Amino acid sequence: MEKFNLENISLVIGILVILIGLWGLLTQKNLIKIIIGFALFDTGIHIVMVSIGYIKNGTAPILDNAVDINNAANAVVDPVPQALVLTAIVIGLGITALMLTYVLKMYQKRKSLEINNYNDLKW
Amino acid sequence: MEFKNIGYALLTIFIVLNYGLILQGVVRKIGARVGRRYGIRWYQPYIDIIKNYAKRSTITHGVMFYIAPVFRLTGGIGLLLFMPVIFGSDIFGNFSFAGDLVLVLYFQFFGILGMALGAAESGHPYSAIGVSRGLSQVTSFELPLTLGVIAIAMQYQTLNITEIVAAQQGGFMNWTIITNPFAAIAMLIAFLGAMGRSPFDVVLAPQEIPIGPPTEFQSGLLGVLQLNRAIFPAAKLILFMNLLFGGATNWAELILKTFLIYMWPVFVGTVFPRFRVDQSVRWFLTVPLIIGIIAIILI
Amino acid sequence: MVGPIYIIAVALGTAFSLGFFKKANVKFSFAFMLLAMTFMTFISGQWLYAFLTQQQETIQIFTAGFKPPFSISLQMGFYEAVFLSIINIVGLLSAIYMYDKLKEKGVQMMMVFVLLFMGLNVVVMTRDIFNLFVFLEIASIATAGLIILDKSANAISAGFKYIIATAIISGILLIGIIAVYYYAESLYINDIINSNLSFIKGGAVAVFLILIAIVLELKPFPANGWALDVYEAAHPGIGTIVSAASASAVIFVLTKILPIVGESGYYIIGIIGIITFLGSNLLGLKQNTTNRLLGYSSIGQIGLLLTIIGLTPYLGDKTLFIAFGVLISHALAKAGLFWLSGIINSKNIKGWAAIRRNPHLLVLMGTFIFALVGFPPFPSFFAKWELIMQLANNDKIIWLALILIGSFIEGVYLFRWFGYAIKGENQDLPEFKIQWNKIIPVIIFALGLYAIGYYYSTLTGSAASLNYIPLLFILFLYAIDFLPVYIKNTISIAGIGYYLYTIYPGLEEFNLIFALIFLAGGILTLLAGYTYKGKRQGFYPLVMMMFAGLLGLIEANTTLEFFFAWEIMTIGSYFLIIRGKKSMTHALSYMLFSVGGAYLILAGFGLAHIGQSSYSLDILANVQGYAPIIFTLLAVGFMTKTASIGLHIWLPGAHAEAESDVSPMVSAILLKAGVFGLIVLMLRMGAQSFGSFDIYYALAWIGAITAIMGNMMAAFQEDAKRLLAYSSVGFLGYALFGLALMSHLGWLAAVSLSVIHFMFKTLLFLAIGGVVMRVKTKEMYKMGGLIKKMPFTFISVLMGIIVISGVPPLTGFGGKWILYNAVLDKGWFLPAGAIFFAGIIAFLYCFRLIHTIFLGQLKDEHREVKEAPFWMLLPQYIILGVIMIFSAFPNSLLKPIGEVIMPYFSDGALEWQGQLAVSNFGYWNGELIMYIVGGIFVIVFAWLWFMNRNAQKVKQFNIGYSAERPSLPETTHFAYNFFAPYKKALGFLVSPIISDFWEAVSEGIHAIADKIRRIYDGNAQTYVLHIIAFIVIFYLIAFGGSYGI
Amino acid sequence: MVKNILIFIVLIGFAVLLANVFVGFKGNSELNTLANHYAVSGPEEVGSANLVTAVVVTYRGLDTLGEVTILFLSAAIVSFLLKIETSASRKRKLRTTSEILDTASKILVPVTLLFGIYVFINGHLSPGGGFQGGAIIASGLVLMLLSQPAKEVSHKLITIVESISGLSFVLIGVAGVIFAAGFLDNTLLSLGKFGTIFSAGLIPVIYIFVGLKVGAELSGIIANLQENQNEV
Repeated sequence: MEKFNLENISLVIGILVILIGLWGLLTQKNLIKIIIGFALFDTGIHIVMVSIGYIKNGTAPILDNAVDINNAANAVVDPVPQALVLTAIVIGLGITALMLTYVLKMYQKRKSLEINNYNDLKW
Repeated sequence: MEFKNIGYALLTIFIVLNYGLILQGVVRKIGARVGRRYGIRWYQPYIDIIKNYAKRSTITHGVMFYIAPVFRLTGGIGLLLFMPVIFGSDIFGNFSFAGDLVLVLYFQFFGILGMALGAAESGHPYSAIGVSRGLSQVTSFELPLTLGVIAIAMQYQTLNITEIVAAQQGGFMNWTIITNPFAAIAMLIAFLGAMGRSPFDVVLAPQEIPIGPPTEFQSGLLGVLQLNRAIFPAAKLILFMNLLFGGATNWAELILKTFLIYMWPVFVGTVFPRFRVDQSVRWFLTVPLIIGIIAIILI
Repeated sequence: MVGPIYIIAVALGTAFSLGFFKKANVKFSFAFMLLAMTFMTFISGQWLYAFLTQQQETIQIFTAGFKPPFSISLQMGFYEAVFLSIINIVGLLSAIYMYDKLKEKGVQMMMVFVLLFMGLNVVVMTRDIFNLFVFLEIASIATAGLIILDKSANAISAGFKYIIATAIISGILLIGIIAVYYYAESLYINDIINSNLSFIKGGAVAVFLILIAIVLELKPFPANGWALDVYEAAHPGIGTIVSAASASAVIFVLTKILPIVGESGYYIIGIIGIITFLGSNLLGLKQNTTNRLLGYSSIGQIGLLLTIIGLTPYLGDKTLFIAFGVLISHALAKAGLFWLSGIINSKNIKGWAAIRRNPHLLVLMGTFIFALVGFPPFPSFFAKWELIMQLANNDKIIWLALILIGSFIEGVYLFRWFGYAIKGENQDLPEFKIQWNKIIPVIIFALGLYAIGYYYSTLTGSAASLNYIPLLFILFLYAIDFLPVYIKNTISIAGIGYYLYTIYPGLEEFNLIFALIFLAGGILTLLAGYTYKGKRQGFYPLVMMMFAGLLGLIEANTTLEFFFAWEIMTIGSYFLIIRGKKSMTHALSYMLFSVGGAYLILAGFGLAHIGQSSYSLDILANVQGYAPIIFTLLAVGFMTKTASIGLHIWLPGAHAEAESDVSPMVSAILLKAGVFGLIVLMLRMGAQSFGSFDIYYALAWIGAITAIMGNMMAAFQEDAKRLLAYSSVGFLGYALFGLALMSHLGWLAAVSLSVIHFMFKTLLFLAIGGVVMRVKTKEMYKMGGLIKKMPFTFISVLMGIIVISGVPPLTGFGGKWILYNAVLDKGWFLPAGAIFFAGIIAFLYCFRLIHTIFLGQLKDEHREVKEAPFWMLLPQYIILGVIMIFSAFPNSLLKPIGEVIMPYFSDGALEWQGQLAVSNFGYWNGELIMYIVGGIFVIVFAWLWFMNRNAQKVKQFNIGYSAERPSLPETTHFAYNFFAPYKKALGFLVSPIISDFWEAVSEGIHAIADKIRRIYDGNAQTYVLHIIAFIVIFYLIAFGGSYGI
Repeated sequence: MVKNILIFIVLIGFAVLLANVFVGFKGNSELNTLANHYAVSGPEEVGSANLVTAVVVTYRGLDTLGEVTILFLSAAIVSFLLKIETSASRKRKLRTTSEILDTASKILVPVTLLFGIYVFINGHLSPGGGFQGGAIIASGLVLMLLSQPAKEVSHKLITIVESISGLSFVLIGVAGVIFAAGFLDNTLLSLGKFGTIFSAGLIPVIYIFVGLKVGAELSGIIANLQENQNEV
């Protein structure tokens, strides 16, 4: 049952979340829903990142009572993707905040959340 | 070049002038008789010239107008003098040592251009219309003519008229008209245009536009033009005789041959009605052009 | 030296501390920010200086006290220093430029501004791939912030699209990074390179994702709608930053990660690049919105850069030279144009006509446009040259062709825009005022372009001998442009004269002949310049530029020098032409044909350079393969200047609309450059054929048809200058025909006709120019009867047309006679027949010219017309004198020319006995003919005078008119549609098939462009879909099924 | 509809691509060299019990600085875009709050804030850190604003906290260059006893600033968004 490892399952779920997010982003017409689509896409990536760093039977990379400091290398999961994902989450947060703000402003100007109403610039 | 050449040249001019005037009169006479009219007297051209010179009042529209006839007559005389008139004769070889066939071909335009300028300065719209028509027509028959000339030059490997004539000596089977018929036909058709007789006489258009470009000319100015009208056709006849019909070794042969060649446009002119300019332009660029191209291809 | 880490520290520190000043003095905040930008620039500049002068080693900066891969490290090497310097200078100047905007919008935007540049700096320096991601995000977010600077609805929605698109792209980058981390077990770029991921299953795709994400940051066509909207909506200052600074940084990133990808990456980049270059420029064609147009152009330029990077394996060690040349030209020029756009403030490119209120701004704009298109002396010129040479050397002909096509399309819309700026007609032009802070950056960048261009030329080994003296002279003339005409005119004449004097002893053969045409001709035509009053702003530098180019052609020994000169000449002449009235469209088509022709020449030189180490022009004599193609390319290129049929449509308008003394320059002198080019080409390459098809025979036919069509078009013109222009077309047809004969006589005819054409065309254009100056119209039927008002001009024209028509005894006949003999020698009778036919048609327009203007009836409104000014007449009469000498003593002209031709073609040379020329077929004695004709003329004239000396002078209007008097001079002057019957008979031959053809081509391409650009429907979702589809498609291209599921 | 099918096809393609990216993914049974180094040498080099914190704050400190910068940028842009120009004449229609919410928030807000501070101070020892702590602080603010929509948040205070903490972060980094081995070197302070609060050198200090900064920035964003809500 190699294929149904924890990391593989979460990796596949991550990819599915990415795709679902993209689907929402591409098909929804409401700006807020589009942003939710993006958030899903982003979250999917984060899941993938964490899955990548998983070590079989590893635990959180914190050297407290649960982990022997001398045996840390064999007990913990990879801290690097976790650090990266932390950064990525914060960046995603910043971007999402900006998107929401822009949409808020757009809504204030035009009272519409329909994406097709914002096609003035084209060609 | 020696000074006696000038004398010989004057002699040539004198002979050709008289020949031209008489030819003019005679042809008109013949034409009239064919048309069951009595016609003019054969020496009528002489009378006209004398009359014109005798007129006391002369008007001029300006410098170009005044010297236009001079251009015209210079063109005619020059054309004549740049050709060997009598083959083998030192006397009547004239100034043919100054230039070859190309010179002769292009010198034709000297008079035409000068005349056109003078006529235009007269300010008469009919003159301008005549010039427009004349130039249009000239351009079109020049193409078959050029092709014919190239064919002949290639045939004889020279542009020297004397040498071309020399190559045709020894019987009429050596004449270009026999040895190079397509070139000759193309050139003879072009010759119709060059002579400006019907069906290509819309330039002067005696009926609608009183005599085309020369409309405003009168008295002495017209007299000079009339002199040219005698010399210029004769010179052209001599050119075609030299190129196509073996030239002439004496004056009698010259007169006979040129008279017969002259009958060609006269004959055509009597039979065919007049073309409009656009018609003649198109016509020259169809049949004669094709013949000319055939002549070139056959080289 | 100050460590690069301080760039980050200073930028961040500034950004964070700006918060304190929120409510305090904004000016102070700005000064603070500017100080930070200056310091960043100083640091990068300092490093660059160290690398350039002190053999500084590349250094690594480790953070946190650990070595990579354990910590993030930065690198400062020469290239980093270069890119950082570019980016920071753009930043500093942008800050200055946006001073009032930033001041108005407050400190937050200043923070964003500083942070944007910090992001870009780190992006360039970092060697850690995740760090790269973080700082790219900083740059993206900061850009998104700056986009909404104006808070307009459009800007915000553009900003939203931008965020969505870049967020998706960085998401994809992130997936790639994490996968790469898994496969390579490191985030340090050097480690990743060493792990050769391309060979690991999955690793290759992961690397591909990173690559494609970085490429997408560069806005490749067609996944770039979001960026275009940004360019359009954002403040022009932002356009500058995105286009110049951000793009430079990302390009650098691309080169940084390319080693990870390995060889296959180049291929993908190349394809994406060329598609972007072509697609973006194609769509640019339909743009009228300034900033969007600039956006398309920016993306196009980046596409070119990508192509160059993609072609690295073929360009070898020249890549850097080429890429940097393109990049720096693009960065500086695009920045300059965006900035200018902010000054002019016209949304539509037609509104740029306003810029001509300030000629200096126009000069700046011109500098940028020419730099973008790749004209000398800008770095892009040398880069493009080197690019083409290397591509040809590696047999990448398709790439070469595509690049040239793309460059050409870019030229189309850039020059159309420039045309609007110089000449566009527009009723309500936007007002603009120039602020010091906005103009200084523009000037700095323009100067930078020149400086770097000069530096670049010194880097090119073969260009070391480029002659900059004439260019300095031009600069001098620009500096003294405030002086009155007569001083500048004198200086110009003296300059040309002195230069001719100094080079004269070194000239020989064809160079001498053409140097005389170009320079002596230049002096002659400049004499007419004394006619003008006032300052004639801008005229002299341009004239001198054209002459400098012509001179350069003469002096060129290498293909590069030749091409350099050719382009300089094109610039000068373009401006001269566009100075005319209503010249916008004509100048554009001139430019397009010139650029197109230049590219063909470039391609030809490129192919000729295959397998050669030297750049000498003599390589043409020894090409390694492709000979007929090279010949055709070069010949067609030169024929755009000689305006052969099919390539002639620019000429009539361009020549006819030019100023009175410019027409002779461009018509009589400039066209000879093409002839000179053909001579240079033919001498070296000799006979060429495609299989059994003789190219020269085709050239002969082209010459013949050109002659017929040119002359016939001339005959049907109502506009006097247009008539002369078409006459030039026809005459150069003769010259082409003569050259194509490749025999002694053919060349004698061609060269002597060129000389003669120069003389009579100068004569006629000056004469007609004088007339037009006096009667204020070019329509001939509105003139008439001017002979008495302008007798001297009349004589000029009379002599001129006699020469054209080739009637003996004047010198035109000599040309005809030689041509006849040449034809008989060669045996190409059919085209020859056409040539002679054309010669006869020349009568039509000659007569028309003189008749409708000088003869016939004088118009009432012209009763007070005066003779042309003295300075117009003087050069005419100098030429007349020369023509008379050449007519009477033809061997004074023909014999030297014959001797020049002798070494190349000796068979069938003329034999001279005094003035008697003898050929294989005939003979001709010009002197004697002159005497004989003169003699007869005098005698006849004397006779007439004797008979009619008392002729009474009457007015022209005094004519017999069917026994009536005509009523009006207007209706009595037969002039309009003068050759109506001829037109009826043969007019179909001159129906504008060729212009229709080019128009159809142009319309078609524009229609395609219009169709394609509909993909940018303005919807953010569509743009994202483009991005995803782009990735998928290039994934399929790159991996083509080598991995299945 | 056609467009949706097209999107579907494209996404299928993208899915295939993603599948191929991870086709070589076999899972990990042990740490790779890099992670191993962090796990083995991390405690002694950095002194942080939380290895993620060690990586985030020290080894990849520059990333964290960038991360903070991103939040800072977002906050600045949000505040720029949502800046209320005419505060005098604006009217807002505010949602009414419930008694329960009001009461609960009075208790919960201080606790939340305190918890946030705890989280970032202990970032090097236990799960959490500056970002998490900052986010918790901001969520306290959310709660407060939910219960008292009319409450004006002092932007000035937020800005000052933001600026001071940001500047401090940078200065600490620079101090590392000058006094220690490199930018953001945490050994500027002694590493202390492993596993205690005063350990891991500068990490707690940095995390305090990060936490304050993140808290301030997120609060700023939230406050700005809230102020714009229901604006007429």
